[in-house]
Amino acid sequence: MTDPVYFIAIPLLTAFLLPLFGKIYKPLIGIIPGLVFAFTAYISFDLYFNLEPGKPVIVQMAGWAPPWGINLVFGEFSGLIVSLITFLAFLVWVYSYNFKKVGFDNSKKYFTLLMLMVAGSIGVVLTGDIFNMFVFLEITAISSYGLTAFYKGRDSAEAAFKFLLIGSLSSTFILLAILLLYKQTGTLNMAEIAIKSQAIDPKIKSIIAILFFVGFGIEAEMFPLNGWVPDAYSQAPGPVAASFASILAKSGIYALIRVFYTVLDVEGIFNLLLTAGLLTIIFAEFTAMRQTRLRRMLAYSSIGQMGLIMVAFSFNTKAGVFAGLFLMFNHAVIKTLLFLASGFLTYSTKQKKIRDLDGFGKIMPFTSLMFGLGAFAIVGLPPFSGFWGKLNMLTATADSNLYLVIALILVVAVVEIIYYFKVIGRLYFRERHEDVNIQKPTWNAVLAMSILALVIIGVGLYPDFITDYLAKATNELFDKAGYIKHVLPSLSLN
Amino acid sequence: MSSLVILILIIAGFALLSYFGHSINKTAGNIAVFAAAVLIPLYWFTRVDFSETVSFTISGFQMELGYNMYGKLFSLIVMILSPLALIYALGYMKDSKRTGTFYFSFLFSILGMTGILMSRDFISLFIFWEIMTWSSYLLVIFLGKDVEKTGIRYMVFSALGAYAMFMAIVIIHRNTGSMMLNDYFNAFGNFSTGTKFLTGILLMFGFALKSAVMPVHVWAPGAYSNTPMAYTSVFSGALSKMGVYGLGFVVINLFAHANLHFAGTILAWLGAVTAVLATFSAIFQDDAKKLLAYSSIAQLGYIVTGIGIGTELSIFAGLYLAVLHAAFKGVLFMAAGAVERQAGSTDMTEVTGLIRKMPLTFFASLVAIIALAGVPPLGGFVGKWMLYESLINNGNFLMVIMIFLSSTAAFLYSYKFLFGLFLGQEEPEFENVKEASPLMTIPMLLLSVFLMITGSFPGIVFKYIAEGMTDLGFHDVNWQMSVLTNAWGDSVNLQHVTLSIGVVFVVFLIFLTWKGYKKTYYVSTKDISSSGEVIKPEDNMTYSTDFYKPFERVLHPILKRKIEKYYDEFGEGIGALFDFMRRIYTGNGQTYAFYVIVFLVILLVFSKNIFGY
Amino acid sequence: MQAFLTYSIYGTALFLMLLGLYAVLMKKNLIKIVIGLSVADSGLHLLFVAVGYINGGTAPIFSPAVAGTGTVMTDPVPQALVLTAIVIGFGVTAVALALVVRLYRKHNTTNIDEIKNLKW
Amino acid sequence: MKNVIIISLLGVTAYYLLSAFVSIPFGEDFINGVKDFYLNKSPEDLKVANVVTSIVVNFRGFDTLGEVTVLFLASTALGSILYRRRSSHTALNPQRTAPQASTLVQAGAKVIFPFTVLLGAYVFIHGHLTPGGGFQGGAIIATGFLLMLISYRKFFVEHNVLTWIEALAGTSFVVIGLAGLVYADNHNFLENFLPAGELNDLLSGGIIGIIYIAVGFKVGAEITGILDTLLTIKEAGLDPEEN
Repeated sequence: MTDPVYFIAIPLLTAFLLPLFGKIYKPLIGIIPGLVFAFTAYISFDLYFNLEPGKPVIVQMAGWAPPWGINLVFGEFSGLIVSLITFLAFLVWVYSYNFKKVGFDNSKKYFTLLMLMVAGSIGVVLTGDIFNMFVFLEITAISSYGLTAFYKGRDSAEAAFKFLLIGSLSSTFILLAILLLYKQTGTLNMAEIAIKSQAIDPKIKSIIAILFFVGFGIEAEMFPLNGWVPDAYSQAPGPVAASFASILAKSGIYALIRVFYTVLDVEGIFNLLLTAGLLTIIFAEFTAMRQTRLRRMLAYSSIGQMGLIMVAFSFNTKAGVFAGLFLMFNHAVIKTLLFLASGFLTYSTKQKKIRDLDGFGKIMPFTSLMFGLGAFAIVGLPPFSGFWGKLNMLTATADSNLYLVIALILVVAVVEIIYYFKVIGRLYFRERHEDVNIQKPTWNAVLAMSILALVIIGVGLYPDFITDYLAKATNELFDKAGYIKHVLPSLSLN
Repeated sequence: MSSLVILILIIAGFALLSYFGHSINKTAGNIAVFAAAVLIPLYWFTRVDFSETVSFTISGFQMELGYNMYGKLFSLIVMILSPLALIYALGYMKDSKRTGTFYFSFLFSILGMTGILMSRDFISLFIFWEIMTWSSYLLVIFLGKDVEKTGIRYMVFSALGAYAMFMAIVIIHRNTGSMMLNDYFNAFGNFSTGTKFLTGILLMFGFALKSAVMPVHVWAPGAYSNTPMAYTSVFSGALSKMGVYGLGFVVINLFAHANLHFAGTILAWLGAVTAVLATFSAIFQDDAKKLLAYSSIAQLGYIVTGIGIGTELSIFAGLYLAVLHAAFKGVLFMAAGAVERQAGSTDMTEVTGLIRKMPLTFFASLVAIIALAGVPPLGGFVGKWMLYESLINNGNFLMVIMIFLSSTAAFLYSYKFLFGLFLGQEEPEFENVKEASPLMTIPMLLLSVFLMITGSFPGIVFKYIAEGMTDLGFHDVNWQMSVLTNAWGDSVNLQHVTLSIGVVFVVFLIFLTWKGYKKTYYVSTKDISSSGEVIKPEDNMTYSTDFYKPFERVLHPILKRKIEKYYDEFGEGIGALFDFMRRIYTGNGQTYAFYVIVFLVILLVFSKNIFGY
Repeated sequence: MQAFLTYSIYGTALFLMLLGLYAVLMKKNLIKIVIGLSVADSGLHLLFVAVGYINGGTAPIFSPAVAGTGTVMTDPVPQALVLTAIVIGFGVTAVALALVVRLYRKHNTTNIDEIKNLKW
Repeated sequence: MKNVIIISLLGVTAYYLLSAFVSIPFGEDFINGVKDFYLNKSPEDLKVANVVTSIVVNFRGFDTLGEVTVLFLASTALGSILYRRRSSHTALNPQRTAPQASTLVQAGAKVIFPFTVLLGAYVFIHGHLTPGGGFQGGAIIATGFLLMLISYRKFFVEHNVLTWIEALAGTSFVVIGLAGLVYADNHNFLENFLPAGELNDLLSGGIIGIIYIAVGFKVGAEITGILDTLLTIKEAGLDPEEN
């Protein structure tokens, strides 16, 4: 019963059928997607924990062996990310199940788009075919446009239009790169391209690499391609912003890593990634500090975290990748918690300004606590999970002899502390001046946030819960020959 | 399970217990806090096995907990001062709100300090350091005033210090492949010069920042005075000593394994400058809390000087002063807190003449002030003696002068503190002030008794310091219970000193009492004759206004260059820069698309350089 | 001749693509920007088909007329890919137009310079 | 000025891209590509004459599933973006702002419409034999509807019917794919489990023809739905942006 195909097939099937379910019985619209998310989470964990070491599950589509047919690869690396995505997607569903009951009567479309966005991200991660990756990336992107523009009253259409404009450029570049790759190698399978890419003229290969870099960089929130991010994050519904941070950005960075670690062998890209990552961190965090709106601040902080992840992956060492994965895990879990909490904190304020939050610690104790916990964790204070990510990140940086980068990351971390603690100060240590209608978090939102908080504390106290899996995933990512051998048993890397 | 782990768990458990206790009701919470104040030190003194070590591996990093004698010395400070402060807090915080958060943070900062002192590797050191930092941050902004300014400033500077350490730690890990403190010290000699400097200076910066050494002290005055006084005694008394602790082992171990004496000398100079300037600043404070805060910085300056010189005697003096400073600064902050709670303010131009209302508090403060000023027969004298001697031995005469200047000037603020709050005329608005509750006075009195004993028997502290110094590489430190000797053959028997001064004191007291008792009557500051001027009730006529005006005029050119101003200007400049930077996000989608194309073109044009084909 | 064909055909397709991008970057009208995206897509699709061409090839269909004659066939893969790309392009254009409608309703303008409530 | 900058930027891009594309001359065959396999297998194993169709529906059928999803997504997103809450006061009164077309156009449209739909159906039914297929056929059908929509102000498509068609067609695609997991020889998603038939027969290619018919329906319904959403304003008057 566990086949990676279900990750894609079941959400699509449900998405197609959801309008019909709605005609039968209205509440099914909310419940059925939840069952789907639970199901995908279940099969991802089932597959992941039953994975034989060093032996990814590979499924072929339509019965054609890989170079000819499309294949899905559920290995230790992709499996880890898929498990993370499905887990968080389920929590996002739990949270949004009856989020904003009033004004949320269009929930059929909301859940359809959310489900397809998750399915698309899973597809990006699992697929072994470069064009198929593009298709899934587009599924993710288009559903994100729809989700961004979901609320009417805000400037959400503006945000979505910017997102779409930049996203279209991204897809243009990726398609160009795929076309050039196909022209050079005559195949679209990533494993086969990996073999053949060594023979490509380096000049053309570098152009392909640049096109991929810019294309995926847009999805991965790289500076200066990330103009859409703050707008989209701040205008989308709260749970959607959470899933952008935890799911959309993750699939973008995954595509970037997969292409440059496995498919193309271009050494120079890593220095470029380092530079871009550092610029991303600097601009994002410094901009975040001057924000007056909570969600925009969180969005810039999210960009900064993505920059940190890029820097970690740019070392091209096992320690770096391990740290990068740890940071990805942290960013996914903690940013989700922060966005979910902010959804209720800014629920009733129109401007969503930080200064509207004075004294919320008293009137919304649980949500404020969750936000505070998330803030402590994201800036890397022990004993929360963010600390271990940062520690591994910095040791990896030191191992690569990049002392200046360490200094820069730490200076930026101070900036991060400033703006997060400003919010905490307002939440807890300011008196409220005027009355405000608050929305108590619903029970399901409390459940979702508590689970995330438990994960943060649990991993913070005992990081070895996850380090084994991260290490395995790291090894798999570096085992390029193994990947090719498993996908294409008849061929091998010379 | 190991007793060390249990100790940590007990403290954490009590923290949670106090928090939840207080969220149920106040009594339950207070019982939990009281139990914590009794049981934690009890466990530490009776059950903790100091020879034990616990090793474990987390996330691929080997970690180890275990006491050494040097850590034990500082633990002693923590384990004596913090329970007393906790008990004091029970009285001090009786009517406050959100006491659950207060005690939770309080106990977590104790946990942090305890953990730091038993860490044998950098990771657990850093973890506990950060726990200590954020828990104390929560207390700094606890009262909700100056959240943005003081709170953020404290957090930023703490983070800078912690991250300097963090950077040193990862560089050490890169060079030794290990996180153990000992591995670092042993391998230090083999490092390249750059690495030696980098790690040494970064670590020192981190620790020095916590002990408020001059250019990076700006967080301290605000943080100390902004915190509820019940915690400030621990903040200034114990928490700042964590910096001293770290400086001690880093400096010593670096000296032992490499010739980095000049780094220590710089540190000592910084300490001396800190002492002088902070003392001058303290003199002109009108708020008793601020005064004590600056005085703390100054005292930490002496200690840092002692550590920085790095000879056996200077370190001995530094550590002794550290212990004493914890005791007398603990008392003084508690006393200031008591005054604040009973009289409603610690502004010395308003609060006067509390001696009759709060005699116990006055007595405790008097003892502490004497110890602070370094006047025989109390303990402070012993510390100063040893510090001067070590400096003279080392040939640092200029430093002697500076320290001497600072400790003389310390009389001025000591007197101002005593006079401002307790002596002087009684004001009618303080008619109904009462002595603080026993929960608050008893801890103060206990600490002052300790201070009096150390005056004649400093040996009871020397014993632990000598033990602790074995871990710094000084194996046979000579000490006697109550006799001080110096390299020139002089010796002082402290008991004789105490006795003779005691006799003079008693005689003088009797004389004063006999002479002045009958004729004394109390007048308000407004009860004066003036030539034609009418004194309005709102006029401030206390003597403490412009107490040291002439000095202030003299010292103004030095003190007007507030270092804070430069930091603030720097911060504003950075803020403006950030504001400029964020204009990149113009809000126009087309501009973003333009960026994308520009980025693409840049990469294409430089593709040859990037990919090197 | 071969070189001329190569340059002119790829050049034309690329020119079309960049013309679209030019519209995206220069035109102020939202509708024109969407058209620009569409044109850029079309250029890209042309490129796809051009890459798939093989000299003297016929359409890759085994109709009875060509079956077994051994004629060269053009590469079917880019043709299949371009089909997918066209559909995706269509989807994006549709969403973009819907967003333009929304923006026009709110701002009463289609000038992209006037639509920047979200900035910094 | 901006003009010059942008043109020069695009010029540089063009230079690099062109230099990458011309490395292999136009019309030159490359070796070892996957296409030879497709060209061999399509007539031999699948018995599908149109190799593009066999790639689209079978070899890379997973892409097509994604493609269908993109269309579905576009129509859902469109609905969500242009959705307005129905207020209880105003009755549902669909109307179009476009002016009435001339009688000539109306009459012509009426004549052409059935043939367009028929052509579309022909194209997607014969997708595996002749150029064309589900997407093309569906697009043709939608063109017919577009013609009607712009000719008649009072011509409205029943969204309920479209929903059913979309749902059933999409579902049948996935279900056929899932059936491959059970019934096909290698138990793969989207694998053919029906007899392949004879090359160039209408009933050849196993599931390929069926999937393309489903795709045709779905594409036709979806594009029609999208056009209708964009053309029709559901409520009388424009309500201001809420909230």
